[in-house]
Amino acid sequence: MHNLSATTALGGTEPRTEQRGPITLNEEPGYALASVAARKGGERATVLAIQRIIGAAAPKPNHAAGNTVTAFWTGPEQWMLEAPYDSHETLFAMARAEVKGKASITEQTSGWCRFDLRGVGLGAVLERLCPINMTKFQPGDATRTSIDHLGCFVICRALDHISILGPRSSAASLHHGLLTSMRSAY
Amino acid sequence: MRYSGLRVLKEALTGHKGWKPAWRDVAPQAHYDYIVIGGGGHGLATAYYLARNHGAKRVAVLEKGWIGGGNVGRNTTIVRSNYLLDGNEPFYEHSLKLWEGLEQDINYNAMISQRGILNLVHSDAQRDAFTRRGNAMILNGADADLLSTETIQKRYPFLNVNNARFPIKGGLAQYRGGTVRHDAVAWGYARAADQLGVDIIQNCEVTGFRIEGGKCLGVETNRGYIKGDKVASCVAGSSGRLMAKASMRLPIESHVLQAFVSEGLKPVLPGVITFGAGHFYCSQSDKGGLVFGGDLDGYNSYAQRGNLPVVEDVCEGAMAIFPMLGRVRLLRMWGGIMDMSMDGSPIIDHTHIESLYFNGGWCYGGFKATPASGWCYAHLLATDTPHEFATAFRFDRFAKGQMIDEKGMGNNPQLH
Amino acid sequence: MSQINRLGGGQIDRTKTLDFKFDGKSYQGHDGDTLASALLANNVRLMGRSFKYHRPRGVLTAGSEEPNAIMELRDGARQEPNTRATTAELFGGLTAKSQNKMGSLRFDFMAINDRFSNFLTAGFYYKTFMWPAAFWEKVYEPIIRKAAGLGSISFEDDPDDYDRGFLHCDLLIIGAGPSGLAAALTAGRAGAQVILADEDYTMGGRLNSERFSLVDQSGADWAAKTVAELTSLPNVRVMARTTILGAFDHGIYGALERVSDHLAVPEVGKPRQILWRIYSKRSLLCAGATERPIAFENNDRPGIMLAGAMRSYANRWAVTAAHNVAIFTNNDDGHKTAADLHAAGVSIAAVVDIRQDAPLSEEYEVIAGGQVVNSNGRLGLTSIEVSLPDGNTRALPCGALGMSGGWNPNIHLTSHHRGHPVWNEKIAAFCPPDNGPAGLSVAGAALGNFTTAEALASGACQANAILKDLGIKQNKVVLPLAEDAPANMTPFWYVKGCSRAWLDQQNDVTVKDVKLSHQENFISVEHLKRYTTLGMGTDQGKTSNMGGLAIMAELTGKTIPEVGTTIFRPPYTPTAIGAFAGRDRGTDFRPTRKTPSHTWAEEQGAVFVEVGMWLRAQWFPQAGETHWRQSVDREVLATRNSVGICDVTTLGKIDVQGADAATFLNKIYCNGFAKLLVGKTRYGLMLREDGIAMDDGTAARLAEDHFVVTTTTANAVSVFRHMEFARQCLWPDLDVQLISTTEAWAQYAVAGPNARKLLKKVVDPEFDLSNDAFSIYGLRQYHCVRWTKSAFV
Amino acid sequence: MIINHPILGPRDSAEFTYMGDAALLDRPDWQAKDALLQFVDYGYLRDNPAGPHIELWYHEQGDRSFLVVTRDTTTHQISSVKLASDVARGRGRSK
Repeated sequence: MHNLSATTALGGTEPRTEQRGPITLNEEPGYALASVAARKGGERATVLAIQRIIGAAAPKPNHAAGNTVTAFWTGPEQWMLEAPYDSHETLFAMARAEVKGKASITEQTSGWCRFDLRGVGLGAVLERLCPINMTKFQPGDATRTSIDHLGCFVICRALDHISILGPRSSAASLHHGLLTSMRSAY
Repeated sequence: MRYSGLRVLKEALTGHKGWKPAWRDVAPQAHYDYIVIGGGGHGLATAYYLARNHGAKRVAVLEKGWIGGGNVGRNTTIVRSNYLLDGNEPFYEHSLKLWEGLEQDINYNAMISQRGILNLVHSDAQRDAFTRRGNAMILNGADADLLSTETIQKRYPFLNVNNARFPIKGGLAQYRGGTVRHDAVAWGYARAADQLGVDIIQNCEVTGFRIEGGKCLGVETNRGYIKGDKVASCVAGSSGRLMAKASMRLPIESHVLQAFVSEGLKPVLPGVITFGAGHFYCSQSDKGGLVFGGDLDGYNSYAQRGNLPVVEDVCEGAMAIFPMLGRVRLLRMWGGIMDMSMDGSPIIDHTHIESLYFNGGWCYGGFKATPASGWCYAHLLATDTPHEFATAFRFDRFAKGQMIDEKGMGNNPQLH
Repeated sequence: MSQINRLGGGQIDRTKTLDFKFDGKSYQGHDGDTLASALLANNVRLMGRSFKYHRPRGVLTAGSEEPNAIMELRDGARQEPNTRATTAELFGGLTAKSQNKMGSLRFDFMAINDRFSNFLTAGFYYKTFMWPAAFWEKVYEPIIRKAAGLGSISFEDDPDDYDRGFLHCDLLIIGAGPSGLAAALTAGRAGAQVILADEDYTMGGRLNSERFSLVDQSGADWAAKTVAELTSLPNVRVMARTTILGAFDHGIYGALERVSDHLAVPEVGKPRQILWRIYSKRSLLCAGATERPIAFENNDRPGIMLAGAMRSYANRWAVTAAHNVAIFTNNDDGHKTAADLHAAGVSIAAVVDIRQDAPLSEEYEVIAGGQVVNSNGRLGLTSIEVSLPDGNTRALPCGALGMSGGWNPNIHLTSHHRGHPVWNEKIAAFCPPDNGPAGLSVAGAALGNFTTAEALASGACQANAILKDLGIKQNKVVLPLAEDAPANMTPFWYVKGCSRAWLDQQNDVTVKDVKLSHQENFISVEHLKRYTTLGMGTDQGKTSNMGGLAIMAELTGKTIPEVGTTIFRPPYTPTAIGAFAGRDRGTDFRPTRKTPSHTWAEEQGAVFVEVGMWLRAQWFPQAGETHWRQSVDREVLATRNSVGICDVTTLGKIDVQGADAATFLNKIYCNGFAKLLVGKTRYGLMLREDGIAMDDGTAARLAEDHFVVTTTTANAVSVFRHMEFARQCLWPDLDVQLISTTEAWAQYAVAGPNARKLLKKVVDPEFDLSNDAFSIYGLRQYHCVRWTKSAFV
Repeated sequence: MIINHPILGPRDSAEFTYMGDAALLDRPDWQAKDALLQFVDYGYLRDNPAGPHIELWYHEQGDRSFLVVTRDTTTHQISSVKLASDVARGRGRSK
C-alpha cells in the first residue's frame, strides 16, 4: 500500500529547473496547502487563528504574510495557508485544530502546482503573462489573475522572487507559458 | 427601370445619364395602412412582401438613420439553414429557398453565393450532435452531409487537422449555404419595394407610440405624427429601446457582437468554415477580404463597439485552424447590437397591444433569416395569423415552456 | 552608382549598404531606408497595380496611410501580402514582389479592365450577372473572385511566434512628433509613469522630414536628443515601432510592437510582434496630420505623390522621385516642398498654386491661379497639363508631381468610441469630437495645431493639464523656438470638369463614381462609402475620404459638415491576425488538463478524449485490436465479469462546509440533503431556474457541517459558479463556505464484482470493507483517501 | 473594460464572467400564490435599458466575488461597483 513514489505536477520525480538570461524558473513541489474560510460570526476568530499560525497579522486583500507558514488572501474572509511539506505535512490538521470550528479548512495540498521565478528583471517576464502592474508589485503583494487562460495566484516574495500557483492539472501548460515569456523577454 | 447587362451596356455608352435613384426619398404621409419601423433588411423585406404577396398599397418604412445601417450593414453575410429544432429548421430552410431565387425576384444582384458552409467537429460528442442535426435538416428538406476527417483534409488541405489543441474529427457540410453581399440585400429590397409603391422614409425616428384603449393608432416621429392601421416594430438590436416606448418589457437583451474583415487577398477560402472548439467562423468576400467573427462580447451594450479580449479570442480561433493566416492583417473591426432572446430564437408575433406587432430576438442569426422574416412578418401583418413556418416564434412560448433552445443554454442570452 | 535618385544629406547610414530584391531584380539601399525610399532611390516609380482597373501605381505617401505601394514582402511561409513599402524597413536580403497583376507589373494583362472602365462603374455588379441564375456561382463569381483581392498568401503555416503583454501607465502618449515629445518631456520629468509610442522606427515625426531648425539644431537632432533623455528616465517607456491600434473602454489601448519585422528572421525565442494591452489613466493623442491629395484627371500615375511625402523622402531619406518635379498646391505648405527640393538640387518645373495670390519664388516658376488638369505617361509621369489663369493650357514635362491639398488631423482614435468628428472651418478639416474616448486628450497637428511651435506648446500644455488631473506636480519644460508660419490654405478638392480623377487610388474610386452614387440616391456618407467602396481599401481612406465628402457636399448643395463623415474603427493600421492570437495557437491554443494517471495512461497507449479541457483516457487498445469497439467491449466485459478502474478525477469536486451547508444543498438540489446521514452519499439533481436539468452528481456528508459535492466534468465550472451565485446573491446570510477541490483530489471509480477484492489489496486490513461496514452509498475516509460506494458512475 | 472591484481595486473585466441583469437577485418566493407568473417574469423578461444598467459580474479568475455593477450600456462607463452580497442583504435577502 505505501509503496508509492511521488511525482511532481510536471510528472517527473525531480522538480524541473530552467534558466534564461537572468531569470531562473523552478518547479516547487514541496509545499502543503490548506484553505481557510471564516464561518459566519467567526471572522475575528479566524483572523486571530491565522495570526497564531503564521506568526504575523492575517494578510489583507491583495497581500501575503508569514514566514515558515505563510498565508495569502484568496477571497472575502478566505485565505490559503502554505508551508514546507517536509515540516508541515499536517498543515491541514494543524489549521483545523487552531480555528476551533470558527472557520472551514480544506486540504489543498497538491491541488495547486507552484513555480518560482527568481532573478532581477522579473517585470519583463510577468508583463507578458498577466495584467499585474509590475511597477507597483512589491514584496508581500499577492493576487489572483488569469495567466494564459488559467486562474493563478501570483505572490511577490521579494523583488527578485515571485511565486505562481496554478491548477495542478494544467501544470505543463502553465510551465510552458512561463518559459515562453522568459524566452520572449530575455 | 429594370437592371440588366444590356442596360449596363447602354448606360456605359451613353454616359450613365439614365440611372435613376434606387429608391425615392419621400416625406412621410399622414396615414398608412402599414407602418414598418426599421429600414434594415427585415423591415425592407417585410414592406416588399406586404406589397408583393399581399397587395398592400399604403406601406411606409420608417428609418431613423439611413437604410441598411443596422445589422444588415454590418454582419458576416452568412446564409444557411443548418438548424436542429422543428420550430426553426423549416423557417430557415424557407429563407434559404427565398435567397436562392431572390436576385431574379427583386432584379438586384445581391451576389448570393452558395459555396457551402462547413461546421468542423472536434469530438465524438460533437459528431453525434452534428449527426443528429444533419438528420433533422434532411428531414426538413434541407441538404446536409457529414464529412470524415479524410474528406475534409482533401478538400481543405490548409486546415490544421492534426497539429492542433483540438484536432478536426469531421464536419457537417451544407452545400447550399454560403454568403450574400449584405448591403445589397437592403438596397435590393428597398428598390423593389419602392417600385411597388412603398414609401421609404430615412431620417425619421419613432419617438413614441400613440396607444388608446389598448390599441395602437400610430407613431410619433421626429417628423410628426403618422397614423397607421397596423404598426410593425422591426428594429432588431433597438427592440428594447423602442418597445419600452410602448411600456413593454421583452424577453430580450441587447448585446454587442464584433465582426472583422481582413485586407483583400487572392482566393483563400472556398466557402464558410466554422471552428467547433472555439468561437470562430470565416468566409471570403467577393472583394477578397476574409470576413470573420466569433462570440459575443458577453455583456449588455448598445454602444456598437466591443473590446480587445473578444478580438483576441476570435483571432486565436483563426490561428487554431488556419495557421496560414498569421501574417494576414485584420483591416477593420466593428460591433453590432444583437437582440439576444432568452432561448436564442426569434419572435414574430402580435403584442398584447392591438395593431402593434413585433419582430425581433434574432440574436446574431438575423441576416440569413431576412427573406423569410419579411415573408412571414408580412403574412402575419396582412392576415393576422402566423405564417406556417413561424408558428413557434411566439411571445408566450416562455411562459408555456415551449422554448426553441438550439444550444440548450436556457435563459442566458449571452450564451446563445 | 545605381541609386540615381539619391540626394545629399538625410538620415540614412550610407556606410551600411543593403541588398534587396523587388520583382526579382536586385537593388541597393542603405540602413535607415524604407523599402519605398530605397526603390525611389533606384528610380523605381512603378510599384503596384490598382484594385479594379489595374492602373499602374506608384508611391503616394511616406507613411502608414499609403494606398498604392503595397507588396508581398518576403518569401515562402513568411510571405506577407499587402505590406506597405512606405513603412517596411529595409534589411539586407529583403525580397518583395508586386501584386494584383497578371503577367508582369509593367505588362499586366488585367489592365484591359481600364479600357472597360466605363462599364465597371460603381455598383455595376448589382445590376447584372443575374441571368441565367445558375451562372453566378459557376461562371461570373469565380472570374470576379480571381480578379479581386490584392496580395496572396503562401498557404503555409506562419513560422513566427507572436506574444502578448500588459502594460500600465499614468499617461500614454500616442505619437512622438513635436507635440508627443514635448508632452513626454513634460510628464516624464514630472515623474509620471509615461509610455511614449510611435509607429515609426525613428521617433520625431515630421521633425525628421523638415529642414528647419529648432534654435541651433535640426529637428531630427532635437528629436534624437529628446528621445535619448526620455529613454534614460526610469519612469518613461519609449516604444518605437509600436502602433497604438485602438482605443478600447476605460483607458485600455491596444498596441502592436513590431519586434522583429526589421530583421530577416526573428531571433531565436523572440516573437515577431507583441500585442500589448496598455492600461492608461490618461492618454494623449499626438498622431499628427495626413496630407490630402487633389483630384484631377489622371492624377494617379506613378510619380504623382503628396508634396509633404516628397519632402520626407528628400530630407529624411535623401531621395527624390525624379530630378524634375512639379508641385500642385492650394496652400503655403506645398511651396515648402518646392523650396526644400530645390535646395537639394532637384529642378522644379513649376509650382502650380490655385490661389491668385500665391507666394512667388525667385528660384523657380510659380503659376499662381493655375490648376493641373491632366497628366501623361504610361507607366510613370512624364508631363502634366496646366490650365493658366488666362484660360490657356500649358504642358509641363516632369517626372514627379507633389500634390498638397491641405492636411487632415489624424483623429482616428478619437472616434473609436463612435464620437463624430467636428468640422473646423479654419483648416477645412474634421477635428476631434467632443465625445471621444474618456481620458483621451489631443495635442499638436492632430488637434489642428499645424505649426511646429504650436505643436510643441500644445503637447506641453496638454501634458500639464493631465498632470494636474492626476494630482502630479506640473512641470514647466523650456521648449525650443520653432517655426510658426501660418498654414494659409484655400480649400480646393478637385479640378472642375474632370471625371476620371482618382479619389481612392487603391479601390479605383473616381469623381465620376461619387456623382453616380449621388444620382442613384446613395447620398448618405455610409451609402456613398458602401456603394462606391470609397475608403474601404487597406488604407481605409486616410487620403481619400475627404475628397469624396467634399464632392458629395457640392452635389447635394450642403456643407461638408452637413454631409458628415464616416467614422474610423480600429485598428488604426491593419494588424496581423497572428499578433491578436498571440501564443494561443497550435497545441497551445488552450491549456490542457491532465489527470494524475495521464502518464500511466499514455504508457498504456490510451486513446484520449477531450472533455472540459481535460484529456481523459477513453479506451486502451491492445495488440490486434483495430476498431475501438473491440477495445471497449473487452474493457466492459472485464469490468462486468471482474473489475475495472477508471480515473474520474475530471469530475468536479466542491467542498461545502458551514453550519447551513445542508440547508444550502437542500435549496440548490431537487433532492433533500438535510437528513442525509454522516458517512453517506446521495445522488443529486440540480435544476436551472427554468426547471430544466442543469447537472447531476453526488453529495457525500463527511460531517454534520461538511459535504463534498461532485459535478459532471463539463459542468464543473458552471455548477460552482451557480453555487457561488446562490451563496452570495440569493442567501447571503447562510453560513456556507465553498471551495473547489477538483484539483486537490484524485478520484478513481472501481467497479465490478471483484471491486471489493481489489480494494482489499490496496487498503490496510484494519479498514473494514465488509458490506455491513461499507454499504451502498457509504462513505469512508482513510488517511488521505476517501472511499464512497455508489451505484452511479 | 476595467471594473473597480470594491475590495481589490481596478481589475480587467476579462477576469470576470458576466452574469446579466442584477434583477436576478430578486428571486421570487417560490411559495407565493402567483409564483409561476413571477418566475416567468424573473426568468425571461428584461428591462434591457439603453443607459445605466445594473448588472452582475462574477470575478471568476479572481476572488470569486459577485459584484453589482452599474454600467451605461451606451457608453460602457461604470458609475458604481458593490459586492453583490451587500446589495442582496440591502434588498432584504438573508437566508
